[in-house]
Amino acid sequence: MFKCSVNEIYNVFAKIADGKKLYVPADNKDGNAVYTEWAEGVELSNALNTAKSPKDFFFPQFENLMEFKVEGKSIEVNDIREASEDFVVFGVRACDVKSFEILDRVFLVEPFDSYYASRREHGVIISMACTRPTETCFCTTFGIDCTNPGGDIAVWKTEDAYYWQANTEKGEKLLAALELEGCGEDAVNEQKEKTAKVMSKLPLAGLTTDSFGGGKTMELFNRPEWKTLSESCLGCGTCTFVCPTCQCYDVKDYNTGNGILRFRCWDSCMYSDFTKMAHGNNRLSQVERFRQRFMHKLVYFPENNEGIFGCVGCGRCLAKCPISMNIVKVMKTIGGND
Amino acid sequence: MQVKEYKPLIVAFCCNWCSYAGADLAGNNRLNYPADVKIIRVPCSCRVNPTFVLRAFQRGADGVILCGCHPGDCHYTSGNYYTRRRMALLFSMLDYLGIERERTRVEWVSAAEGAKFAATMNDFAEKVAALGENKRLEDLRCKK
Amino acid sequence: MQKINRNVLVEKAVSLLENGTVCCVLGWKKGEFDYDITPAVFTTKEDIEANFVFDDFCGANFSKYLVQKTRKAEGKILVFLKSCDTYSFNQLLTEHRFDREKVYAVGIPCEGMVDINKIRAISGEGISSVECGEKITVNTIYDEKFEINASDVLLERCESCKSKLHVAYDELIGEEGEVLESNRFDEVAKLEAMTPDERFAFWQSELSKCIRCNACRDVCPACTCEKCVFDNPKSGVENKAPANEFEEKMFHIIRAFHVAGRCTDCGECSRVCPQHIPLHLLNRKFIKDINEFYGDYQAGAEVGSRAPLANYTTGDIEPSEVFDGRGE
Amino acid sequence: MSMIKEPLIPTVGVITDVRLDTPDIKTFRVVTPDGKKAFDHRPGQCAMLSIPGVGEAMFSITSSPTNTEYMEFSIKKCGCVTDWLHQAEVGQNITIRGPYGKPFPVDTEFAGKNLLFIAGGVALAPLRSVINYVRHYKDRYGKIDIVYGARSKEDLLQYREIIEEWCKDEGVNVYLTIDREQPEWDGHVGFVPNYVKELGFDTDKTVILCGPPIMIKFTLAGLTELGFSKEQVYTTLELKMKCAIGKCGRCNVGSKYVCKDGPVFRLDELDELPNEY
Repeated sequence: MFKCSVNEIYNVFAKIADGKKLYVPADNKDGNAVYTEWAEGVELSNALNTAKSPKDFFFPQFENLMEFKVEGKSIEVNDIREASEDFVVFGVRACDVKSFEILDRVFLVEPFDSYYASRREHGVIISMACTRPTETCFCTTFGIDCTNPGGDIAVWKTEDAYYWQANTEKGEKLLAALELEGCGEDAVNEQKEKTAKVMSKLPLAGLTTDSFGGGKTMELFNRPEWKTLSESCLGCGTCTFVCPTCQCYDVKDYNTGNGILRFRCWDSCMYSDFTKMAHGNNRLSQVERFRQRFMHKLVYFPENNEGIFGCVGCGRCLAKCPISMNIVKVMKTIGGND
Repeated sequence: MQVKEYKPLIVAFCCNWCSYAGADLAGNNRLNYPADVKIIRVPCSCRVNPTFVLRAFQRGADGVILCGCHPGDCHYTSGNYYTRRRMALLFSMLDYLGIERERTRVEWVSAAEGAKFAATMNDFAEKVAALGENKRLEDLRCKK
Repeated sequence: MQKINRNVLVEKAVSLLENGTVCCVLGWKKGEFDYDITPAVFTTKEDIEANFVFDDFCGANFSKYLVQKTRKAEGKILVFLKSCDTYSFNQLLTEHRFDREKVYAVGIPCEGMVDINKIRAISGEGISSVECGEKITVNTIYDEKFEINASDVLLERCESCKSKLHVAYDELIGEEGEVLESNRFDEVAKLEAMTPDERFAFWQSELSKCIRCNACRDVCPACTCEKCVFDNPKSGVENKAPANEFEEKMFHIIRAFHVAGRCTDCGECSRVCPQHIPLHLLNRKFIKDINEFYGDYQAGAEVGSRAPLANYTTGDIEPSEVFDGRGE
Repeated sequence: MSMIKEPLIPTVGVITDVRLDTPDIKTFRVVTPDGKKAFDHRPGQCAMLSIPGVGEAMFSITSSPTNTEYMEFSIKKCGCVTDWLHQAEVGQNITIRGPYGKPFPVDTEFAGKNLLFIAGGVALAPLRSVINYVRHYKDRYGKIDIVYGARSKEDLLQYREIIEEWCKDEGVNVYLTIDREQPEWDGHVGFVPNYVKELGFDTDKTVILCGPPIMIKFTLAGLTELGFSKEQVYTTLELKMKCAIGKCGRCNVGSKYVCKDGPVFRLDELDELPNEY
């Protein structure tokens, strides 16, 4: 384990940012943390987490996939992919680190998504252990330990220092280049214990996934509660777009006047046109669309992924849903562990 | 190296009954107006939806001008009155967003006003040229 | 703190439900925490008594729900409307979006709703309880306690409340308020006074936060198109994600334009924006302009009034005169 | 630049033949620009076809894998992409990628079995590749029965091939039906489900069933009456797809993705999925 004092952090950032892009959570003018490219003067946010999830780094909301040139009857397909540049993301919380693993299970299974794969390959994740979780946190429900955040390098912050530990080869390489001072783990362990105590006091600490998981499709799908839960759902995409694990996308074409760009963008199963096709729509009502989102995270995904749930308990949807309907309310109502 | 002279691309929405005829008259009378004014004929100035104006900018226009019959002379009685309200609000909004107010204009041109049409276009093109390229409402994908 | 107690509303709802006047009740439902209240449909006395809430977090405007809910309802729907909600209610009626006969509207007084984000800015993370009272008492899991004046943490729209008058109801609980002298255009005026470059920079930074979740559109009581232009592949402007700065602006200009003259300034768009974009400043710009150009007009103030953009006078201001006397 | 192959990037295909099959279905023949078959596939698999600027959509490959020269797609005019394709002429380029989906188990479960194909309308398109495949390797299968119905004689897909090839095959029985009486039609008249019941097949067959949902529902009831079990019946689904590789999420039903876990399902497998297809 290595450490740097709190005062030295920006020097360390400068070292990392020398040669590659470094993104850190910084407060915007409304006081919300957003990942910002670090440069001299950018201050690290004290916020618990960023307003938007870091999934953008690997799976951006919008990206051009390819280009077509059309002339008369002929078509030319142009591969416009560019090799990603190396980049580092600092300050990713344990929940969000786990979300990358979930995204990997979608994009990095055959056939690989090369756009995602390339960014994943070039990105280094420096995580940061939580010290002040909030009432909307429920990462423990999904077996995530916010005091051991993982990533390529894990960082713990105490009052006077940042402690660094590499978890992967990529992380080791980067950490070695930073030439930090070696140290013991006592301070970190003390910090972990403190946080763990807070975690056990959180209002959602008792939330369990016992009623969910693979094989529960038929049991949960027909529950009457879906109707009341989704009753006031606006059908907007807020939950989906702030979610670190939601990964559905749409592929569309845009005619620029000098070629056609095929792009993909985030899509939401909450949208009424998500499954609409020429001959009809297999999810006509908001109840069905609402149910799909939660069933996917809590039943279908674990069924296909050795019991791993498609939610990491980051709490963003709890904070952002316009009508305050969210996965916790769904789990408590459908799972019956009120 | 030869520096290409900057010529703004102007999109002019002209109503079928007055302004398009006015543009025609300007042509017949061999009155000069910039070749980079692209005229789009619409049945009535009222047909122009705010998205048309924005789309024109997206597609590379540096200025957008709407021409219709003089108030009171609309072929459909009142179309241009609605245009007037709509565009007053839209242009004010664009200005509010910091988009140069000289990039948009509404002008009433009758079928008999070929000279006014040419003069309007010349003046508008000049004003837009002074602003330079449209940067604030551009869509880079549409740039060659 | 609200002047009326939840129990008054619960009693009203239960009695109307039990005497058969209404078949269901649109109301605010208790959440997981003290502040995350969900709009809900109540159909039983037990549910109302156990879960109905009315406190400083009941910002949600139910008017738009009536469009869908009245189509399916067997009988009348009871809806509680705050003064600002009644304007949306009227505007929807003006546009024939729901059947008035199927609604039983109860006007309720409102002292302004609070913004949990503003409370959080003071208390920090880990809110374990919020008690609405003379002062708002916030306890955190870190054993801190805060006493906050509600007036310091009001939702933006309540800070600049335009009216405490209920313009529509079948029954009113409490005293009738009046139209207020509001400072709601101050922010717009401030922006207008900036240079174009400053304004551009301001909006560029605000709109670039947009994630196109459509919450602003979907919550808006004026946005009731069955198919939005932005969802319609045939409209030519369909887009699902902001591809670039142009499309961000396009969406927000057109969204605001489509409700211009119909927007009652209920402020729901800004309240629900997950990225805290001050969307009301776009809507209010249109309202301010309409007032200045065509005379004062408040959408929803009366049923059946003609929207400014569906109207004209022969002497209207010319688009070229819009900027006269407005400085640079 | 070295990058792994991107599955979403298609290759160019050329339409070399367009055949008007029925008033609203055309069959398109597609090859690569150098005249080859774009890729090999198995019976029941699909391909993503697109017209840049219009859209991309999933179509079943109707030609048999045994055809090594080209691929064929029978496409009904019903949406943006299909409308556009219907006005396309020979020589038109499109884009193509595939093959996608799980094929029919022609070499495993179907091997040695008597096969009963039941199709209605355009649903013959996905079955045609299977039918022609098993016809090609007839010695590997038992008896082949084909029940096919459409609204009218004109709506029968691949009518010439059915009459000139399938009907003449030994060991292949073709039963055609149309919904309503019509001049110049001396065959059976009536809906497919009833016809299947009338024909009263033995239950020693594996059934491959495809058609509009209502037809499937009633045919299935008829088959059950005849004593067939769900384990004997296969069908192929169609849902909205964008990526075709199980990532974009829209063809997700229950824990399955129709694009990669389907489109071919055995009916008892479908029973384990929520009824959202």
